[in-house]
Amino acid sequence: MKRTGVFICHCGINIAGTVDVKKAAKELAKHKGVVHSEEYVYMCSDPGQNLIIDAIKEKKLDNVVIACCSPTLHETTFRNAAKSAGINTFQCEIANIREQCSWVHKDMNKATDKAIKITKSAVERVRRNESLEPISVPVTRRALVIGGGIAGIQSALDLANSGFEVVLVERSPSIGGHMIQLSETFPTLDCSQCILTPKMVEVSKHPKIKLMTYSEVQEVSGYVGNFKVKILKKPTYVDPDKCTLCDECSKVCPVLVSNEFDLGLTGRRAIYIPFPQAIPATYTLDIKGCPGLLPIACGKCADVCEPEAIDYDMKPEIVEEEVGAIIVTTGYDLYDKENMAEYGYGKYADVLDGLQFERLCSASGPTMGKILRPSDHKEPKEVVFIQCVGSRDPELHCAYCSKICCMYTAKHAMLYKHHVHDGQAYIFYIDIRSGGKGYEEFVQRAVEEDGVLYLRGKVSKIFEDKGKIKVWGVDTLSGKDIEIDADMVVLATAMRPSKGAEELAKKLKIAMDKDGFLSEAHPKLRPVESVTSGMFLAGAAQAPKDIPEAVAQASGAAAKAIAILSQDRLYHAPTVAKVNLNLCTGCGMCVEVCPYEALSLKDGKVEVNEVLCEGCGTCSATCLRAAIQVKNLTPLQVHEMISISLGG
Amino acid sequence: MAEEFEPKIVAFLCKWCSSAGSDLAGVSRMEYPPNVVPIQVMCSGSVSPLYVLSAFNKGADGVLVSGCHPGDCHYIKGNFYARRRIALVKRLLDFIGLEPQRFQMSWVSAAEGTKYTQIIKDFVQELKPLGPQTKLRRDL
Amino acid sequence: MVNLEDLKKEAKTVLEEGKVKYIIGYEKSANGLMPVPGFIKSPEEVEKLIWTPACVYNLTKFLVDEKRRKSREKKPDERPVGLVVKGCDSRALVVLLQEKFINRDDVFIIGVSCEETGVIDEKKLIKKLKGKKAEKIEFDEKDNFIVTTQEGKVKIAASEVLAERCLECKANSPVIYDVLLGEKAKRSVDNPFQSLEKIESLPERERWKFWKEQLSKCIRCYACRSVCPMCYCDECVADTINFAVTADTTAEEKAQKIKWLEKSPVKSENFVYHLVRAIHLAGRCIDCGECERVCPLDIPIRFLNKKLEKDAKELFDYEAGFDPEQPSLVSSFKDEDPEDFIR
Amino acid sequence: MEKVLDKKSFPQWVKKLSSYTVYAPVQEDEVWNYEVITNPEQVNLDFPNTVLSPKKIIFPQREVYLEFSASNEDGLEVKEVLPEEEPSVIFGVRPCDARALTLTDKVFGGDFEDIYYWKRRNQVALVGLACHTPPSPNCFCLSVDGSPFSKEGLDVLMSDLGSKYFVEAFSKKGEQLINPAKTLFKPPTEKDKKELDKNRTEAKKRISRQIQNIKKIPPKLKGMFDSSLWDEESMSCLRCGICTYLCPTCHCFDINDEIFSSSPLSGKRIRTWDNCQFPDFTMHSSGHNPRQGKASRLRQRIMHKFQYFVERYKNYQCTGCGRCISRCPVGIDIIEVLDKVSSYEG
Repeated sequence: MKRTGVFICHCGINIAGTVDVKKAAKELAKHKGVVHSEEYVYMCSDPGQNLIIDAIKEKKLDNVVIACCSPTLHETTFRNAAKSAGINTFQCEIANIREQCSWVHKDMNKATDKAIKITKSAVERVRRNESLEPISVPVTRRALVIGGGIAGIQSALDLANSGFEVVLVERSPSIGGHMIQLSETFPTLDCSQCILTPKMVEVSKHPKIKLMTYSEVQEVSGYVGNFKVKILKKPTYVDPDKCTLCDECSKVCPVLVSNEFDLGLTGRRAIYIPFPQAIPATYTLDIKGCPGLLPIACGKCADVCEPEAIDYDMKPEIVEEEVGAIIVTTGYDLYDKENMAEYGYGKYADVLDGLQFERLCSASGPTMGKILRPSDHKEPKEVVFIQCVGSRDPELHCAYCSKICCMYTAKHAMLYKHHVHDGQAYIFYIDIRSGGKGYEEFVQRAVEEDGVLYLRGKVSKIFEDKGKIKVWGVDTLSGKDIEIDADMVVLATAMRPSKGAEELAKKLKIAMDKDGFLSEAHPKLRPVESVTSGMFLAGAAQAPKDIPEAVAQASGAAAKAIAILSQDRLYHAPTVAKVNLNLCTGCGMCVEVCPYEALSLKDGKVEVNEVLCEGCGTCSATCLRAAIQVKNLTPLQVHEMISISLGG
Repeated sequence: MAEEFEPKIVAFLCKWCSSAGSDLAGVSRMEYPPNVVPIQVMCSGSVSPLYVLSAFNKGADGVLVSGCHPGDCHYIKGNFYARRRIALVKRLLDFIGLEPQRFQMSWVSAAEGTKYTQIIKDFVQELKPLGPQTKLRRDL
Repeated sequence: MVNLEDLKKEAKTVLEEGKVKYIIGYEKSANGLMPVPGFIKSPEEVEKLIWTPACVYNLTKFLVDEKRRKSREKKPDERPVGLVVKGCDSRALVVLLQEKFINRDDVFIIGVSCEETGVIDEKKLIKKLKGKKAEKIEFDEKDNFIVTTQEGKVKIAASEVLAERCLECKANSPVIYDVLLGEKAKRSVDNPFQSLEKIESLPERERWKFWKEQLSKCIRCYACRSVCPMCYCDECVADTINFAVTADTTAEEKAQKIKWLEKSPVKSENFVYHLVRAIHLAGRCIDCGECERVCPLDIPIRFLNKKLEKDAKELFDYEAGFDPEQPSLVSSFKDEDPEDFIR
Repeated sequence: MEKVLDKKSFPQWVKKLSSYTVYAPVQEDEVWNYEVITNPEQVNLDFPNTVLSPKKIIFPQREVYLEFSASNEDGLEVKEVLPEEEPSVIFGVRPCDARALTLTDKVFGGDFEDIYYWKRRNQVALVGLACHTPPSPNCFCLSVDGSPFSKEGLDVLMSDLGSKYFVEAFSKKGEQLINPAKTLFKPPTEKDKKELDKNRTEAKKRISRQIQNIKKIPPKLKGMFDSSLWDEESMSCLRCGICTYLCPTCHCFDINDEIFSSSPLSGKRIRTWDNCQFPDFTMHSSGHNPRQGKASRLRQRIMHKFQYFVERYKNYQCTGCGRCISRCPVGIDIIEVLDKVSSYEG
């Protein structure tokens, strides 16, 4: 019979105050197979660890149970101690008698009884643990960054500058994301394009970065250190190497469609360059608007293209890449128009969202930086800004705060005043959230220097009347009804995960929270990791955030990825699924439930890819024949734990 | 005077959410009755119906299976399989006449120490009037 | 009504053509009314085949034997086995296909439609005949059976002696077949869970009393498990020793066999057995009713399966045995699966 | 001792036996089984045959041998558990089932006396009920040296004479059952005796099923160990345990420890019926199973009953109750199998 040692920690009085540790140690000493049982004031201290090490050596212990705090805290400490005494790390189990016992109970007798059961249960488990060594796998020292906004650009540059190859995939024709659409950025009011374009250029010139725009990730397989990615490269029908950006094609193109870069405030041709500084600098033929790729259908653009850059025969292409880590920076979209009909958005031309207003303010925008009403191109004299449109509204819209709207609305009001000196800006708000370096001062500046009028309250009605947009609301501070005859209304609509993020998350097998933002592995301690190892998150894909935060997270994610890529081999937890081939009938139910595609059928039996398996055990509960189980938490172990927990 | 009946409860807690939530209850020094012995499993999706039946067979007065909220599963979707499986087991146990209060499932996130505390308090309160579970307990 | 001669003709043709290695069908027994499973190996033996309302057996079970036999043979005959199936039995085939236990090429399916009727419950018939010994039973054109006893012919309304499962049948006609005999007619069933609902509607205390009495009777002959086409595991979780052992099986693996329940046929252990059985059949049971038919103690086991069948339908809109491509009940989920029971 | 008892007086007789635990057939749903009777009016002898034979009372499906628990560091405390010795009587025992007990008596009372069996066996009195109409269409007692009014193994035999029972006691135990209710019994008239004879002659004729050439079978079986007959006959076998568990003569058992607590160790050592039709019956811990397929298990059942047992005890280990035939889920018929054995060539 295996020789087990039990070590019960007092944790000062944290445990010993409620659990009679002496009694517990005595009871455990009687337990079958326990040849050593002692208690000590701080097991995690050096002397405490030495007790364990000495006992393992002297009493020739096969395994140990440490009854102490939660395994999330000191499991590694004690497993390392066990290892240094010459036993396998998995021959050490933790019985959590602090967080799940001494700290939540008062009655000493009952708490002691419970602590004894918890510890015995750990003894029954550890006695049946297999000694395992981490699974080692080689690392493909390249990374994939999905999304070419500021976060993706930053991650890609950080990785590339550290010497690792990066594949940067962006689904639109140019990188730059939403940031390239902005006019100025808070709280410094520097020009967004001016600070972003150098980075974009760096990306395009970087020898370590393989930029794939107009491309989408189709399929991801493999595991940390060894992902295989299939990327769909959509045809642009323009050879970027030949294109001279002469713009002749777009001049002859008969098709006019809404320009997404200006959020519909302007139009563009079917063959177009998204914006002058686009990277890669080339034209793209958008076949959605194009009358046809055959010369008989139209063919005007090809006719005028002197360098013969236009190639109607270009086909979609699937590119396969192998990478060791993946950073997902898919960003955000604004809350759909349809959801915001109550504010007349989409119905009245002069009700705009924040990004449209950015374009109006932008020197490269449709009005060349003049703020004019889209309806009649007149300068608006009264502008109402409304915050929290769709955010912080659990009943009807999004429950969360979109975080950046307070700041950009202050900026919008300020920019408006800078353009229209005799205009008046009103801001309807619930509260002002301006945490951040220089943020509060920025808001104060808007009020004090630019005379922005902040109205605390909600807007009840917006309607058009004689060329004005009537805004009815309440100022909850004064209790007065407010009616403004506005020339323009700007809505700070909620930030949503970008369209397609859900589909991508499913392909990547990373979790999403209830709002559709990608889930980090731990809200505090692992904020840039996803739950799938080797995949990291940055930017607004994870939660609403502003540029500095997105950049910081992007660099953080890059650093995490580098931590993987800089190693020769990776180690994977060996507590993975194991198949009893004698029992397996090959029904494939486990294959269906595996969240990681770690299981597959081969010759009528299931096979485990140990590197993909995360050891969740869903397969084991699904299998009708107990043919698959997770090492070191097998049904037998659980069975024994159940028995002992119930006193037998 | 006879001692008050103290139900024995086995709680299968998933490592990442419910067990962490239970840890949080401890860290926050909340108090709840000591009737529950927790068994940490990797995922609620790994809780086999056999575990539940076995716990009742070995004399549990109540069984709790607790996992991450939908969408929060550390293993992406294990809790969805658990939800289906446990629904079936629960219906079946109700059908054979086991008191429905005896078998519970909950979603407890790592941040929900308070919720975990409340669930245990309620569970113990609901089990007390029922007395010991003898229906499925082994009568060997 | 399926003509026996048509069945024989089909069987004869495939045997003569060498399309199948043998046919599993129903054969007259030397003793009385109930047929026996027949294994027809040559065209001459086809004459043994019968088709009567007493053809109760779900013959798909014998595919399990066939698969085991084949796996032991060095040079197995790769031809399919011919199999006579009723509607319900065909659904079992669908589940076996879904679970990849068999390949579609392993079996040549001779479907026989029950049309407007079904098969008898022998116990009901015996009761109805009050001691007269039935020698022969035939389908009538209408909703009757013609029973020949020592004292002559009796006409009995089918509804009086039909098996309960036939009265609640969801597939009178095979859902998968290579040859279909008879019409694809479907008897309209008002409520496939009628008999179950009587038990469901009892108060908790009564339900417990019912099941306690019923399951306490069980002697664990395992006939319910043995007859079930879905119980094809080499080793059952209810078994207390390892069956599926090879030379490679280590002592440790053998020692790890879990006793989820004891061999003693006492109430508590019987409950574990029957509940596990029911759970393991959730989304797989196709209600052929064989488990209940064979129970020597007349335990209404079918209700346990029926209950889960109903729940699967109600909660997850899942029905077993119609689509071999669908993922199984417990290896799939929907985002909107109910969770009102979760705290 | 020969008596007659008015049917109306029968409950009163049962009432007089208050010092006994009384078993009688009870119907639940469609199934008859022997149960303990608390109300004598409840006893109904108008039954076909029970699903389980009275074997289940004397040789119960689960028997505790001993209880053990870890007492202290020295080791185990072991407590023998013996059946309670209480006089009991079983009414309505069919002659075939009573004969079956004489066969299990030989097994449990051979070189080794099984104390658990005999504690109960010695205390039980068997009151038989003659089969004037066969209780099952598959009765074949005549083929295996039995008869519908065999007294073998019985203490008392009751025979139905319409409004009364003809009651014969063959043993002291039997007489002791009648003595406390002496006044209820009357001596039989000649008419009664004549009617009894007539009934018995008729009864034999009513048994329609029989084994051909039963005498030839034991020697014939000797050469049939490797016969392909077993494969053919077992094709439809499902490997369930019905034929064997319901057989009044089958007596195999298994011994297991039921552990209630692994630490400190406590539990019971129990025996349960075992079943040669189950694959685990002959399973070796090595994984080797000498009776791999169902053919070898059918062969075992037949050979044990009609060869090995005959060689050892000079009796067939079968009393023709027909349960295995009636209850077989796939209609495997022991009579047909034996007839095929008789006519088997090759």
